[in-house]
Amino acid sequence: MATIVVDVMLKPEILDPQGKAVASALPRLGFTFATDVRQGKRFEITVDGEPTAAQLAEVEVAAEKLLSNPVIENFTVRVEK
Amino acid sequence: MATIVVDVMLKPEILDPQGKAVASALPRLGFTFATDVRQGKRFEITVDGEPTAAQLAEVEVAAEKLLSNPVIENFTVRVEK
Amino acid sequence: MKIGVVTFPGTLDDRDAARAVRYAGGEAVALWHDDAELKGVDAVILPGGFSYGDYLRCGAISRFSPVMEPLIAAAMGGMPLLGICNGFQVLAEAHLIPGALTRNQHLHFLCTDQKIRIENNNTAWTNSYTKDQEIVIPLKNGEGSYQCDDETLKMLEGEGRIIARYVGENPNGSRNLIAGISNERGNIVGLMPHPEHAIDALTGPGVDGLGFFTSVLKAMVK
Amino acid sequence: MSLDTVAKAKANPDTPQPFAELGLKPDEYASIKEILGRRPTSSELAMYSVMWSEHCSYKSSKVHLKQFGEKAVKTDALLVGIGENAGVVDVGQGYAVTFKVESHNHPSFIEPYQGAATGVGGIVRDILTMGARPIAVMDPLRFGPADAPDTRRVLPGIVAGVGGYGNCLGLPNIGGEVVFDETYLGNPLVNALCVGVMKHSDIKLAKAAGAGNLVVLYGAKTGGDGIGGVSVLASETFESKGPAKRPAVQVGDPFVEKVLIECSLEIFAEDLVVGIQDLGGAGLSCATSELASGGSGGMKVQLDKVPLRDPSLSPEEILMSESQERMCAIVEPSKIDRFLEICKKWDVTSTVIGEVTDGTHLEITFNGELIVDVPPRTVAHDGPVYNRPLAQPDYINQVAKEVINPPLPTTAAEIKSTMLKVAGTPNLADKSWITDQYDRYVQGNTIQSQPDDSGMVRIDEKTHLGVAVATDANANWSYLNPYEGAKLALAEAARNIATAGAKPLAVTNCLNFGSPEDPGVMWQFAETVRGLADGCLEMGLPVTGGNVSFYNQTGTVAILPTPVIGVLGVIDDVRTRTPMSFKDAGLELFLLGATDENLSGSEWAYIHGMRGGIAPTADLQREMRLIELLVAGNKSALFTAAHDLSQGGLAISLIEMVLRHNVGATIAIDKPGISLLSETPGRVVVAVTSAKVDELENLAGKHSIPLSKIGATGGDSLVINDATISLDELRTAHTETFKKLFG
Ligand SMILES: Nc1ncnc2c1ncn2[C@@H]1O[C@H](COP(=O)(O)OP(=O)(O)O)[C@@H](O)[C@H]1O
Ligand SMILES: [Mg+2]
Repeated sequence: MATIVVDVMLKPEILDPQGKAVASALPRLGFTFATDVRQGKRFEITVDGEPTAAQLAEVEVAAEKLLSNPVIENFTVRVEK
Repeated sequence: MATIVVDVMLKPEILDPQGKAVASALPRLGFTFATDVRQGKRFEITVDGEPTAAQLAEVEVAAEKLLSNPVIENFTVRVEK
Repeated sequence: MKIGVVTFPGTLDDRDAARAVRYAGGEAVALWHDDAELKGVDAVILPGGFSYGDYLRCGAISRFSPVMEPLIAAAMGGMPLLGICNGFQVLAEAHLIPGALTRNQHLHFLCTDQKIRIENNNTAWTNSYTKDQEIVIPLKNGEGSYQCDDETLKMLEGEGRIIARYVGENPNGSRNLIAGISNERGNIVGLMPHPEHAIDALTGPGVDGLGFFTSVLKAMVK
Repeated sequence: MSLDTVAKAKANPDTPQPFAELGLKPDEYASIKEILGRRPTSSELAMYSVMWSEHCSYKSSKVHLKQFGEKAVKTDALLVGIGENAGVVDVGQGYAVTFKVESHNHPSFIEPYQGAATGVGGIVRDILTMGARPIAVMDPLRFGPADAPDTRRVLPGIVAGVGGYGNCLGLPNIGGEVVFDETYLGNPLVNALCVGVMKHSDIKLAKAAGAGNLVVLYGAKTGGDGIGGVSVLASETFESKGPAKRPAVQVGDPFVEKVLIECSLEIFAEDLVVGIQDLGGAGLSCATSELASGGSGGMKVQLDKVPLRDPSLSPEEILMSESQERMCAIVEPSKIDRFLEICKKWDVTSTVIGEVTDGTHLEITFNGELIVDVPPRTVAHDGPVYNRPLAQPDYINQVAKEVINPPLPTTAAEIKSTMLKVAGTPNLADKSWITDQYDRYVQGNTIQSQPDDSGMVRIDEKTHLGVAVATDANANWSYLNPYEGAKLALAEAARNIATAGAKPLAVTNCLNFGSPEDPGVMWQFAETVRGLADGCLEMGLPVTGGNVSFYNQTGTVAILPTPVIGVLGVIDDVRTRTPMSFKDAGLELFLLGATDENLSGSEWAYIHGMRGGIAPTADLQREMRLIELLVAGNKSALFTAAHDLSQGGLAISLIEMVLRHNVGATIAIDKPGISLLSETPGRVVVAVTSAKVDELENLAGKHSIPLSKIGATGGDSLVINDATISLDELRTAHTETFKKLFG
């Protein structure tokens, strides 16, 4: 059993109102570390056994077709741990 | 300039309707690799220069206070690249 | 004139859309997402709602429903297709029209009587209006902010494909106040606000929405 | 400890059991042993403990609530009375309507979004269970002070949760309440109301009749949700292999519920069920024991067949789980294939988990071993009943002596500043910041919603038949005098329906109180129930159902007694309803009902930090005459507009009327302070054309309701005596409050 992680983030040029809301809430709570915040999605996909190269390629396809919308989002796929 | 990533996931025992919806959509599209899918949030926080230990500690606090809801969610904090 | 109204799991405004078709004088035909079947309809409406709970992204899962295959083929062939709200999101996810609909800038669901201006009355769904006619119909969504890249925006503006624009304050952060757009040919229209909720002053803010449904009936006679 | 079976319970009668940790008193535990003639198994103990909890058994309130049945008027309109999931009322033309209000207070404080969302989900399933299509929701809410930091956490979350769930179900939100008071700071109230409609023949009941019929569980899979609170202890005690802590918070999946609704309605339409029950509080424990006791009592359930989301759940936990979006149906064997087919069409998980027997016991097995063997009535209905001590609290006489004399405006400048203050105070300010997050249009039948006096939906497009619902509670008055407070809330809700022209038919209620173990709170509760029962009897309205929420307190400080009363009415033709405001100038404005000095418990007193005094006495005979007048006037198309006066008095009603369509008014009144700010019950502002003034005078005379002309419509200001307030100014004051507070 392993976990494949797909991270999906809005493309940098697309407005991210959620990230913006977080970025402006932080200083109100006294947190001044951030110069910018972007919010995206994280998918944890459980697969049986060690992920194979073929499986990972399939996940790439699924990430492109379903998990992200290429018009506005980028994604990355990786195996965790 | 560096990026601190905060991943926020629903606790394992909490129902994740979104993950469930994705998990049942995948096989309909012919993707059979997943035994389970959980969907969470990924925050990319940009900070000036290399993140200090103090900054990371602050991010932990912010993650607990603002970025996650400890009643139903867990989070992890890490520096990317 | 038969107008199909598609129901996905989680569709909400299908009965309203069917009622609007009837009010306009057409015959509404129920289409089920799981049947790859258009039942001989002359036009199709993808109604509003929360298909598949709006999980993942609005419209992202519905877009792969069996009914979409014949529907996409028919629409590419010129059949009038209107996506309202969630239906607009399905059209965008299916790349039948450019761009994407994202979270409202203020991050809230917003239900309000919205003034829009019909900027292109040459589409299958807007020919009953006069150009630049201002109408009020309900807007209700959480992810209605239209986004696309600069090039696409320029193209939409240049080709007159922004069929309706919000009037007044931007209600959700849509680029260039976009409320609705069409494909090149003008048979496919995506519209964020809900004309089907404005066909009777008793139940809506007025009757301004009826024109979308009478338009398609006229378009089909032509 | 392995699986505790009935055999083991018999063999080891003295095994110590954690009944106290499960919230059972020693004598309650003793009576379980007496019922069973042995110690309960751990699964039985789990069932009894949740079913005998205050929430499920109404053990503190039962002795009082029975007045609703005893004092009730006999009426043929009541098709299903108290006791079922929701009462059902005949509204004519073969239609029946069911409605009910319930609380989800405590969960919404812990996790505002999910607490409120699952509150909506729960009440909607109650309505669906009766066989009805849910057609609208309402949400009476109470919060701590509007500017308190925790209110800023709780309110946006609750509102987003109510909207998130209701919008996704496609149910128009047609009304509610938003009230702020410091006693709710640690105890916000989230009450949710749902209305459903069906044909008479479609009514379904929770009963498992017919030996051999199948028990089907359908909907979401069962997880560890809601086995929290006391039960967290339980899951530890029961040594489950799962996560040490089960989540106390339930997460809702409105999409699954929407599909469950459509799937169930399709199943009902084909008449495929004998009985049905939703899974709410106490989950399967409740559903199985209630279904079984609705029949002969005999039922066999194989608990290992329950589809699980979390495979580590123990049988005790499966019985107690409050996972959302589940239903339990009794289906004849000949119909099961079609039942399962419809479930498959909607992609709804459905599983046969047992069958009805001709015995008298509910028998539950787990992997072949008998773990529950009980007479189901003893679980579902024969729980403990307490006659808790009650005593009038000391504050009652103390506050009655307080002199309530907030400053009253007399000069033009004072009137103006008073009006702007009233317009913007959080309890009276425009609530669109909240209501704009709710879909009010979906289904295309909404005739009235916010900010109207009542919500109204059309139920037949051809005949134009419709129903109206209003909810009201005046906790300030209930605090001063809970008996009168309940009657006054009832009268107000009924009046709010009648202003639109609908005839009140039936009552539901959600009684939100502090701890029943406090004799003072218990007295407030008893007085409230007595008041409501007397009021309903006098007004000829049956109570069709409701909900009691106790333990709403922070430390020893209880919330104000908050009986939320919902009244449902019928209107034959929704097209003729009387709107709450006017669009034209030149109409004459009248006040129906006389104004006395009623500042005790008023919003103006609250604004000035005054809480005491003497509540008004309800004159229900006068209220009924007023209601008759309003309904008759509506029938003869007498009114151009009618708007109720309540919290905030004439001042806020005028503000709401002029702002609605941006048409001003000129008002001339004596004693402007009292006229504007007193909250004397039984008053309504009406607008009529000059041609109808005689008819109005006659009608008022006939019903012995005082009538006074107060002004006329028109202009772009609200003019009161010599004070002029522009509509723009008034609108800003009215609408900016929530934006400023909540962003
Ligand atoms: N939480 C809510 N949800 C929906 N509607 C609400 C809510 N709170 C208030 N409203 C609506 O706003 C309007 C004004 O509320 P309120 O002043 O409390 O009414 P009233 O004085 O008639 O009791 C009513 O139509 C009411 O139904
Ligand atoms: Mg009112």
